[in-house]
Amino acid sequence: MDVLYFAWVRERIGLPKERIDTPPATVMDLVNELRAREERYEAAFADLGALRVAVDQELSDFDAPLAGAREVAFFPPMTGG
Amino acid sequence: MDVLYFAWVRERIGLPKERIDTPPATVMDLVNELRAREERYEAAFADLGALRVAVDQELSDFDAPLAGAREVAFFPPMTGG
Amino acid sequence: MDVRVQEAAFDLGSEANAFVAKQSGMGAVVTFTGIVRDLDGARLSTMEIEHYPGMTQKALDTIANEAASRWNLGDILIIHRYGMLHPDDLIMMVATAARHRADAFQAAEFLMDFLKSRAPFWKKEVTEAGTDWVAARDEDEDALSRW
Amino acid sequence: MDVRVQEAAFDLGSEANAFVAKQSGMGAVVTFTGIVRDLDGARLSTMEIEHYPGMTQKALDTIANEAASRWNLGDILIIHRYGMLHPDDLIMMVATAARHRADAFQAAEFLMDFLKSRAPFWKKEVTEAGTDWVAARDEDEDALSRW
Repeated sequence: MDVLYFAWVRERIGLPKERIDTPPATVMDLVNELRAREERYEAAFADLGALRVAVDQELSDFDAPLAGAREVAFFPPMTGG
Repeated sequence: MDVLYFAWVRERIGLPKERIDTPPATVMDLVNELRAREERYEAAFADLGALRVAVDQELSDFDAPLAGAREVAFFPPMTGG
Repeated sequence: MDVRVQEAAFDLGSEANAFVAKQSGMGAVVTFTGIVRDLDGARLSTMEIEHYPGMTQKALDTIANEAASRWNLGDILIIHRYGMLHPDDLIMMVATAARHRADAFQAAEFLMDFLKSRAPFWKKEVTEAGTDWVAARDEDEDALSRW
Repeated sequence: MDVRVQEAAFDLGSEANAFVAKQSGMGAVVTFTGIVRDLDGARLSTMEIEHYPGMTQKALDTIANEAASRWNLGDILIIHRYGMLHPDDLIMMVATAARHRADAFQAAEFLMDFLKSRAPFWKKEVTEAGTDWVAARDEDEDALSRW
């Protein structure tokens, strides 16, 4: 599964994309797994209220299941227009 | 005082503009004076709900006074835009 | 602020670009364009727009000033034609510029609502079936009450 | 319906004229244009727009389809840029065509509200004072609740 980061999430973590070979059950499990890794992940995921998540390129929730998902993306609230 | 007619009011009365030498007290008095003249005026002023009036180029009411007015215009509801 | 009543055609693209180029610090520009359209059923050949020359410019200026006083705007443009028009001709346009989009949108809607029912223009449609003055729609008059 | 995500600049005037020329029987066209503006206080030198390439086109298509299902529209255009922009550059535009102006206005406002908060774009501003990601405004999120 690909995990993508955008905007300041990408900057804090320091990379735009990485692979996770065994996907956890839910988005929240993935977040916890990443947080446990290193300080920079902990910093990026410190305030989940300031984050949005997309599963397979559709906006989703932190409790969404990841079974069969090919791509998860984390980013701040969008500021288009 | 000039009296102006626009759109179907102009067409029914058959002229765009005429002069009235002694202006009546109010718009309504003017309407009654015109109505009394001829069938085509009566036809134009038959339904006052379907008419609008401007005094000196500002939208006004049928009970507005005409003292000092230089121009009165009658027309149907506007359809700009 | 720029308010023009004219018989001549205008070019939406040139006007929109010129309007944007004039602004400074405005993040949002809204335009509305009114176009002569064919009527349901009856083919329209011409639309004749009559106006009240002495009053039109003043009425439009008043409407534009009212919009400028109600919203935080950088600029307003109104162009309205009169005379003989044909299907697909542009009848009129408004443009508004503002720092924020809500002001630009609301001011443009306000301008259109008042222009429809408070500016002295009257439309006459010539179709295969005959000639008719366009009747004012109740919903256009009702639209004023929201402001 | 025409939805474009592009790095290249676009010309508002040409796009607006082409959009109007494509329509048939539509009496009302509304455009919204978003422009890079200088910030209060700090001079903006560049605005960098990041997006999520795989998702952006789909998200915009979804928003446009939703607008088309809610209002009686003839057509929709969305153009949104990404990459490095500068003050006075056009960021994006939407255009809507409808028989009646209320549909064209409401659909354009709906498109803008959803584009602001539901399309995967992020703006980063570089000023004299430093570099900052633009924060989403609560009022932009709140604007969605009216639809």
